[in-house]
Amino acid sequence: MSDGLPASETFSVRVQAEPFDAAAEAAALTEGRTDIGAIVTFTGLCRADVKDGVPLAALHLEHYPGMAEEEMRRILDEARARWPLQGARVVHRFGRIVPGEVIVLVVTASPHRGAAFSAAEFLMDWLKTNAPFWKKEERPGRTDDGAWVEAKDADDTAAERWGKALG
Amino acid sequence: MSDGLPASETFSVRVQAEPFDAAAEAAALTEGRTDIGAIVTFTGLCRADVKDGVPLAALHLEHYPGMAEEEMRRILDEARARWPLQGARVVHRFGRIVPGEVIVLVVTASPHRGAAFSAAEFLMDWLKTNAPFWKKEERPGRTDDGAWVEAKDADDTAAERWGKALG
Amino acid sequence: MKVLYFAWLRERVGRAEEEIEVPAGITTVADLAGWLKAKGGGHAYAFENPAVVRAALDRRHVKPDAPLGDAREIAFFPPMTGG
Amino acid sequence: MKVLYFAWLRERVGRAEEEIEVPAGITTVADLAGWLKAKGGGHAYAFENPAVVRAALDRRHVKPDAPLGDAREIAFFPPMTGG
Repeated sequence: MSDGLPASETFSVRVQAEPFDAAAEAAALTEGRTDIGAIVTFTGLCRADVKDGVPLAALHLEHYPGMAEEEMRRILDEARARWPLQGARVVHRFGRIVPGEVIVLVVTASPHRGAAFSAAEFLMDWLKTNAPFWKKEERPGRTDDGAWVEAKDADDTAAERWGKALG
Repeated sequence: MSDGLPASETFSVRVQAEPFDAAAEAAALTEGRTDIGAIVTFTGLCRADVKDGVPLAALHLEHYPGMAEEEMRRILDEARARWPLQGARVVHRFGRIVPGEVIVLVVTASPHRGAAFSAAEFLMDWLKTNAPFWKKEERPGRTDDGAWVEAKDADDTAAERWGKALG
Repeated sequence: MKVLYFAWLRERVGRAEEEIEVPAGITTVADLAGWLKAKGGGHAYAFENPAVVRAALDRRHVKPDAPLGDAREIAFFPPMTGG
Repeated sequence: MKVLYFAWLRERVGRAEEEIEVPAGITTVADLAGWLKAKGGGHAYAFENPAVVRAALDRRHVKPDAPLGDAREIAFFPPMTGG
């Protein structure tokens, strides 16, 4: 799962602590193929934001092992049922992640750009609200409960655009 | 413009005959930064489709030198006016392109995923309808006018979603 | 039944998991959350506002009124913030 | 004035560009397209269906009723198919 070389399955989900190379993941999906017209890649990164004058040192991503992969697979299956995808990949990290590092990657491949865009956005919206991951902020001098990132209403709204809830 | 290493300007457009490394372009945009939350990359590829039993050998991309860059810059400026982008890059090739090769690349970077997705899709929709490029298909035994790719109504509809026309 | 806690629920309860014997009369997810809350201490603190607690039964998201049935694992956690 | 042709308009006209003297009375893009069409031959073939011909004046997209003004370059081409 994490030997550094992305596997070449056409549709895959992966959860890992190690950083990964987003470009290599996208390349693995399309290597040697001439039937793909559009690839959309989304990369979600840890931002160095400042709150009350205190900079973020890192994010700690907690996840529900087992369910995380299963839920990501269900979300991917739902995307495949909705759009004509030729391949897709979802990778989500857990553990300590510092600003500038990748947290999540979604890649979709389709003959047509509209499907690739919609599927990638759908996957991200649903990952945000349904994949069992929780972010805690590490800032110098703060370790209370308030350090857990609160879910945004905007994320629920984004997910609801796509109709019926998955779970 | 085409020495193999993507330049590091924050917002840039480029037209070139040479193939390019989509991953390196995206990486150049974000290298060393910790303020970016979301990166969306769109890659449009030449597909090996078959028409009337005859496979595509290549696409020939004709463009309007000078205006192509200017129009791409106008489209990019329009995207920047609409969404809070931290960086963006558009690269479009011309000349002979064989199946499996990249034709166009759009990369957008933003603090938030919605803006990155919308801007990338907007850029692609507008490139399709407004950037002065024309595709001609090379298929064994066909060199008539019919080999020029016809514009799709779907592309106009996609571009019109974004409101007022640019040009 | 195995009960798992994540994020601040885990911190408030003071443990990541525990084995419980589901008492007679506790048939839904909401029933179980209420029963856990009634234990007091960290449990009461974790479940003080049941409206913000989500649950999964055998690794699938469920609503509070979902029957526990013969599930072997239940997890409680706040709204997800991954991605 | 410099006139450029692209894609199948270029092929039909038989050349990529030409210099013309805009006659008096020809004031809009549509006027000029009609005047070029009236030249016959490849030009007539290129402009046989004016509705599918697009134009740019000094490298900016324009509508058929746009005045030529003092533009130095006009281009005619079919709907774009890049991207």
